[in-house]
Amino acid sequence: MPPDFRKIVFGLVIFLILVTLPLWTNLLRGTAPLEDPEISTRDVPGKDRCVREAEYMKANHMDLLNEWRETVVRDGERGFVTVDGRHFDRSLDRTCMDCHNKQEVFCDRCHNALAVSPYCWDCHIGARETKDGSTALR
Amino acid sequence: MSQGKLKPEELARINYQPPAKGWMDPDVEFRKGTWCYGAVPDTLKYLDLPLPKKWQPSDADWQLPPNWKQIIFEGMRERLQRFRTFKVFMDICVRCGACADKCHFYIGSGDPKNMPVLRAELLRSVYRREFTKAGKIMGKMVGARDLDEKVLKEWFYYFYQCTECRRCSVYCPYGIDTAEITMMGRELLNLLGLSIEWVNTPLANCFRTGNHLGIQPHGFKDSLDFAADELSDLTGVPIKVPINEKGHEILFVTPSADYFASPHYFTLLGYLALFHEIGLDYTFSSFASEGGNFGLFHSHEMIKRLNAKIYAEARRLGVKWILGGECGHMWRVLHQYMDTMNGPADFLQMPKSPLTGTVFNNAASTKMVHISEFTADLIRHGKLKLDPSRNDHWKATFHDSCNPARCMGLFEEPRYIMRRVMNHYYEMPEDTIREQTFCCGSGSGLGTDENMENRLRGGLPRANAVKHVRDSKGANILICMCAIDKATLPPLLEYWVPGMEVGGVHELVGNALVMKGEKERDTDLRGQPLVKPAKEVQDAA
Amino acid sequence: MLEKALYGDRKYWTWLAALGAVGLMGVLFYFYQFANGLTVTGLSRDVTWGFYIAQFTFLVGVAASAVMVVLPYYLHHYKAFGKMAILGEFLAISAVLMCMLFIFADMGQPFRIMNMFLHPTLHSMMFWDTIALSGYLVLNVVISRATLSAERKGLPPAGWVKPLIYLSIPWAVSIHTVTAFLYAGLAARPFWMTAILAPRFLASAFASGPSLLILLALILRRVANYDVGKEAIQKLAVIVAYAMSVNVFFVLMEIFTAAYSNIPEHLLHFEYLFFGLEGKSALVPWMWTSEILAVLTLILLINPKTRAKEGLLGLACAMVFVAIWIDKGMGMVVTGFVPSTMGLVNEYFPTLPEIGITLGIYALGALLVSLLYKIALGVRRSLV
Amino acid sequence: MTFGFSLFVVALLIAIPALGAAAGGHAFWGVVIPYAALAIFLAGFTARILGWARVPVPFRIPTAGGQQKSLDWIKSSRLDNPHSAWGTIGRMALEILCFRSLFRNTRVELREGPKLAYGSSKWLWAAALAFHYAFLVVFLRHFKYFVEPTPAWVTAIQGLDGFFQVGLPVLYVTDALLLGAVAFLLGRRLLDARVRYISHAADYFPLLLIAAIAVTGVLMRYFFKVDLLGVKQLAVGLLSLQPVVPEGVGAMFFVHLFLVSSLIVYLPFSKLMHLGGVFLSPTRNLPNDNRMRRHVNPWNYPVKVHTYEEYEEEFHEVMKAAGLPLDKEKSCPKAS
Amino acid sequence: MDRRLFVKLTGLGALGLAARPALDLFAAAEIPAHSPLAQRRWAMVMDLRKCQEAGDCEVCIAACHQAHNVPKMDRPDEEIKWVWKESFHHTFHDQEHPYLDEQLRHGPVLVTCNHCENPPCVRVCPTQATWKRDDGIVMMDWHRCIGCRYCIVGCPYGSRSFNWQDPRKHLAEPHKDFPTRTKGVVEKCTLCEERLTRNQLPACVEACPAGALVFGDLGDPDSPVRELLKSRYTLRRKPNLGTQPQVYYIV
Repeated sequence: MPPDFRKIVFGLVIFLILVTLPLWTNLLRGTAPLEDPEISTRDVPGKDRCVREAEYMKANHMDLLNEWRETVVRDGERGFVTVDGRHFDRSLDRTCMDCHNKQEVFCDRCHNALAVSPYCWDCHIGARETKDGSTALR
Repeated sequence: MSQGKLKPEELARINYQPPAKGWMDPDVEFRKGTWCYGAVPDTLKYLDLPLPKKWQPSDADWQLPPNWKQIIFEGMRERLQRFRTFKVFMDICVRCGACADKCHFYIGSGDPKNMPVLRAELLRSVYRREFTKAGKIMGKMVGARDLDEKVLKEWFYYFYQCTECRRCSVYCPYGIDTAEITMMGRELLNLLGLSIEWVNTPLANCFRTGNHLGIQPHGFKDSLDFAADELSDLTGVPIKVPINEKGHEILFVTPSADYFASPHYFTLLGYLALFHEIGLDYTFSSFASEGGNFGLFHSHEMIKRLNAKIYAEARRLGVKWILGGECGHMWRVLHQYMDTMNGPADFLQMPKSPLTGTVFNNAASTKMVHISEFTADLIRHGKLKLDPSRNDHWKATFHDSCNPARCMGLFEEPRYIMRRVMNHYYEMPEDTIREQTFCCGSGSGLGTDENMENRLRGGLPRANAVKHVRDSKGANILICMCAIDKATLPPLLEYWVPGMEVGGVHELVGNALVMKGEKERDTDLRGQPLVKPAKEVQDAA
Repeated sequence: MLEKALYGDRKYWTWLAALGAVGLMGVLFYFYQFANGLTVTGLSRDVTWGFYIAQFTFLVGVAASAVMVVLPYYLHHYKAFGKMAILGEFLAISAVLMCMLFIFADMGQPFRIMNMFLHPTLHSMMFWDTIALSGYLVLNVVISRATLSAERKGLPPAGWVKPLIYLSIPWAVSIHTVTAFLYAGLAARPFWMTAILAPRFLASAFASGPSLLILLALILRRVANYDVGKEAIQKLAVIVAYAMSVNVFFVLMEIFTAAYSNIPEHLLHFEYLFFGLEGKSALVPWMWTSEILAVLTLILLINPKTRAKEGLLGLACAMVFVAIWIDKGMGMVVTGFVPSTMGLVNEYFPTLPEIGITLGIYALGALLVSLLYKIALGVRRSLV
Repeated sequence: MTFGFSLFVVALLIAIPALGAAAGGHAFWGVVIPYAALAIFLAGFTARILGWARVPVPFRIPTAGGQQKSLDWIKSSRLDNPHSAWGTIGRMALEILCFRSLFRNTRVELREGPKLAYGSSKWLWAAALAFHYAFLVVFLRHFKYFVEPTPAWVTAIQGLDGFFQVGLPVLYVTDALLLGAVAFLLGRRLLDARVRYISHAADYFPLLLIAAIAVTGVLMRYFFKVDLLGVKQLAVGLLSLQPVVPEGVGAMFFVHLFLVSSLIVYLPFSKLMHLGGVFLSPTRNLPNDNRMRRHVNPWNYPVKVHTYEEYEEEFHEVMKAAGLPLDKEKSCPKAS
Repeated sequence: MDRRLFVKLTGLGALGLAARPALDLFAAAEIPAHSPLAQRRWAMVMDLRKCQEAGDCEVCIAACHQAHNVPKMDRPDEEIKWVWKESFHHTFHDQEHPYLDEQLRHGPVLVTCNHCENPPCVRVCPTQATWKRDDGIVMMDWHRCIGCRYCIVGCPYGSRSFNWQDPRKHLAEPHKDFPTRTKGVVEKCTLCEERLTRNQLPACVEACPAGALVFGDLGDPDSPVRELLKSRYTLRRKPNLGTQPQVYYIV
């Protein structure tokens, strides 16, 4: 074998380790469980179902929220009527978080798992629970 | 020379638009002026090379043996196992095209197959077909094609249109060196006895007589004695040249053209003057009377066969180290191959300048020093008395020869010398010098006459840069450190830049060197009258 | 051509490293500001724009001043500016980039800076200023690259460059005019609401920029052995002399209008600048320094004998630069806020992080100028 | 035609999983295919590197890109023409991290005269750099799907990449750069006659494939949303050797995954091996110290040479006549 | 509450609730022929005498700031103010003279955003993060504001505040129904547009114990604001600038 064969093999091994790094990390360190979000709906009279079907919301909630904020802030239109004729207030705080009142298990669980950090909560207070049960600011 | 009819402005009308049809279907026409004559059987026989035959590339029938493809594939397989360069360079080219307009032959001809990438693809396409799975399955789509006689002819045509100058390699993001590929291509062609006369005849000469020109020992001695006499006449200092003498400190090896050809000869006079003046303890060798090595243009084996004599002669003569003269491909061999092929040179000693005491650590293993390193060191230490005004009739620019440039990086030493032995030195445009230097267009055994059109085309970028300095600074001489340059640049410049002379670094050193006991010089080494300084002219009047 | 910036001696690399270090310090201060908000600056409810915006305004002038060499060279074929034109263009590029960095540093929400382009607002002068500056940057980059690379190749510049050069001339005037419009159109701020603001900006720009260019040319002659030529420097000195005269004249016009009309809203700002209000007088010594320097420079520059002496000229140029920097980089912006729209007199003092970021941006600008000049000089030197 | 062929193949590589995943068999598309691809990639890559590594480097032939190391008072170019190990490492680092050689690129122009002019030409360098670095960042960003919890450095890279709040979800600068650079590289191959002439289908194909990967990625991010939690469950499952196939991951994802699998399968058998090859190029990874240190050719073999003895034998007479020293005094033939 | 106003607010709220959901093309709701906002022109009349009778004005300020999560900053020069007290001198210094009624001169003047008819802040904003709604409210979009503070520079009334630092740290009891702001954006009074849609009067108006603040629609000739403007002489701040403030002061 050429004199630099070992050097090259060493480099190759480094490369192979690097490209399979996630595999080693997962095997050696284990992975945290990836749980589905908890809907955590509390019973709100007249609000038994979400404004859109779950599948849509799961994938596109950010678009809906974006649309809502544009409509509310810029057009001053707050009322939202669902396909099946139910009326809602276009409001993250007063509509979404009213039902989905456990932000940690509803919003944060997925966002954390997917390393998404929406800037909603820079201004909107959300519904994080603290030890004393009061709403807390981040 | 049919191309002789073409005026420079006609030859410079170059079409860079590639043809609409792709390049994969070979269609090579051996147009007069673009190719070199085939090797004659005698020289091949003398060197024990395979398949000698009377043959010309323009023949329809190349008299190939029936198993010629097998020979080629075997040859490829063997080389793929021997040269990592070859294997890696066959595999990793991404065809980015950065090399395309770096080749002087492409710039001068517009022939797209002179783009280094395509020159290599000629070989790669066959490699893919025979040696890679993708090529076997996907064929043309991955750039693979079958070897046939047309492909072989194309190889011959284009591998003898590459001067192995390595300019493209400087720009390649993966360092792919077309010289390596051309060398492989030529080795493969040699397996079928397909070589050119201009390479093989010097090879045979060199093998027999020790030098490419076939000068026998007495002729060699005559010519050095003649040079010594002429130098004595010019300087008034009696000069003697030691040849084949044992017990000297240094063996001096230089290309054989220096003894006979012009303007090489004036550089030889420069060496002799310098060695005499500093009292160097040295000897020439008639057996190692050639530094150059046309084996480089033939095959690795032939490099080794010709190169062996230098160390052998150094050992026989019992010198301490070796000094090498101005030459291009000679230095490529000495720098990159000699020690590996014919070393170790452990019978020699660490090169050390007897005058300055400088130890040439950069030659610690080969024990061979370049004359410009040696002279630059002398000048640096004030060991030479120089009168730069004796070169005032010259306005010089410097051509970095490809091999010392891109194989060694020998840039500053000659410049340092020139700036101190003359007053009028100018650089060519920066994209055409140092590591970006352009080839003379005639290197690697292509400096013959039958391919003159191609030489003129390939030399266009170099000549054009020279023209630029001539026009902007009035330069009248192109200095170079390579025997092939000195031989091939004069006709090139005569065509593109009439009025330019060609000279060597040590010719200028010889002009400027004030020797002990010399008579007042009124001519340079060429016998041309010196320009008197204005003040002296006034005084004389 | 970029590679020209990569070959230099130890002095060159030390200089770059020093500028880089100051730049890095600025970046670190910026991280601090980024994390804590603009509260780390000396800005407040009443003085909402300060050092950053003032430096921006000043540097727009420096950028615009390139036209003072470009116009004579390209439009009037004034050959003496041959070695100066590229210096002017490269200075303009660096100045515009510094302007952009200052704006960025001043943003409350820097990640939303693209909103400028996502929601273009034709009635906002700030939008137009963004367009003007970005356009000017692009023009200068394209023009200087095209001309320098043609020069390197020994060929005349491509045909399409000429119209761009002609376009760049009014464009240079426009960047400082539109920058003046940022201020001059505000009913809320009588100090700025003057029709003479844009001309005044231009006059001060054509004094400060060329004086910086003269200083740079003098420095380059010393440190880089690059001589733009005596004639070029003298011609530029005349330009500085005229521009500075006009600038001082305009300032006097402003003071007359405010003082003679005696409208408090106008007068109070000048009072604050030169005498202080309600015992607050941070800018007073600076402004008097600026005015005294202005008078001295006029004496040195208008007198042909003193102007011809390059030592004195250099001094005068440094003084012009400082005088105008105080005027625009300190007085101009802040005074618009003192007294405030409510009549409150609250002063502004830049804080350490603010000064750190400002120095950092200037250092990065100087770094860029050094690199670009190195390229330009390298290309010129390589020509045979 | 070569371009059309590549386009067709990429279209096929999109259509197969699109139709296949729609028909079901997510375990096949989500588990079998990626595992197979990864295995082929690792084995193929290793085989290629070892294949090169086994071949010796008989001669040291570095390309000198600057002044050699010779006399002490001449400044040598330590990075462009290194003579030491560290210099060589520096040269390789510049080559691999900054594309140093491509940075030298020029473009020649022939004008009347004739006059040849060389212009600085950095576009290819800039686009190549943008392409490779954007690709690297995009790849590193994907680590958020590979491990749980997401490493902090991934979040940091992602935060910087999406610093400017443009669009929702936020636009990544590297996404735009990657697509832009691919477009440039493809456009150059198609529009520059010279580059078009040298291009094979094998040159268009990887660009188109990478473009398709990037486009499907962008589409999933903005237009055809997939269940990302499911994606992560699948990816983490794969990469912890406990494959799971969550329900409801959209077909677009399987297309993306299949294209990525195709790319890594293709890589070891194509020019994309320049990824490994650039490290092994003997003109770059060797110091230019030929005369200082001896380089050994493992297969050096003896050759037939012409010895001095043979030479003196042949030219004995003339040498003697010329008065040149001789090693052997031949018995002179009797004077006639 | 004034009955007519109540009816109006109710109508507006109902229309708002019933308005077209922009997301859903198949929504059942009817799209009104034109936006009702265009017919409104909200304005406020402040009776300074009543203000001063009522005491220190802190009630209405607190009501507003509480409703909108306006923080209480430590440093006075970083104060965020939607509605606040000023001296007559600073509010009307162009209309001040030595012989002014002492009570007026020394009493507080309640100031807020004037919701100008011709707002300079809107003109200068480079991103349309602030704009004038059809009903006259000069509105802000805190999602879009880039924090350049040009609007503050352009406002002749000092009505705008900038979040020099994170406001959340300075909120004692954040109020979940209204978002806070983030650092680096400008904010100001929005005339309680969120309350208007819910048929509520602006917080300050509702809170003032003396009824010194009267809110209404200038588009309605019979509205109380029109009544007041007809019957009483009113001042506006810096009328010479042509901004046409919609906050009127009865002195």
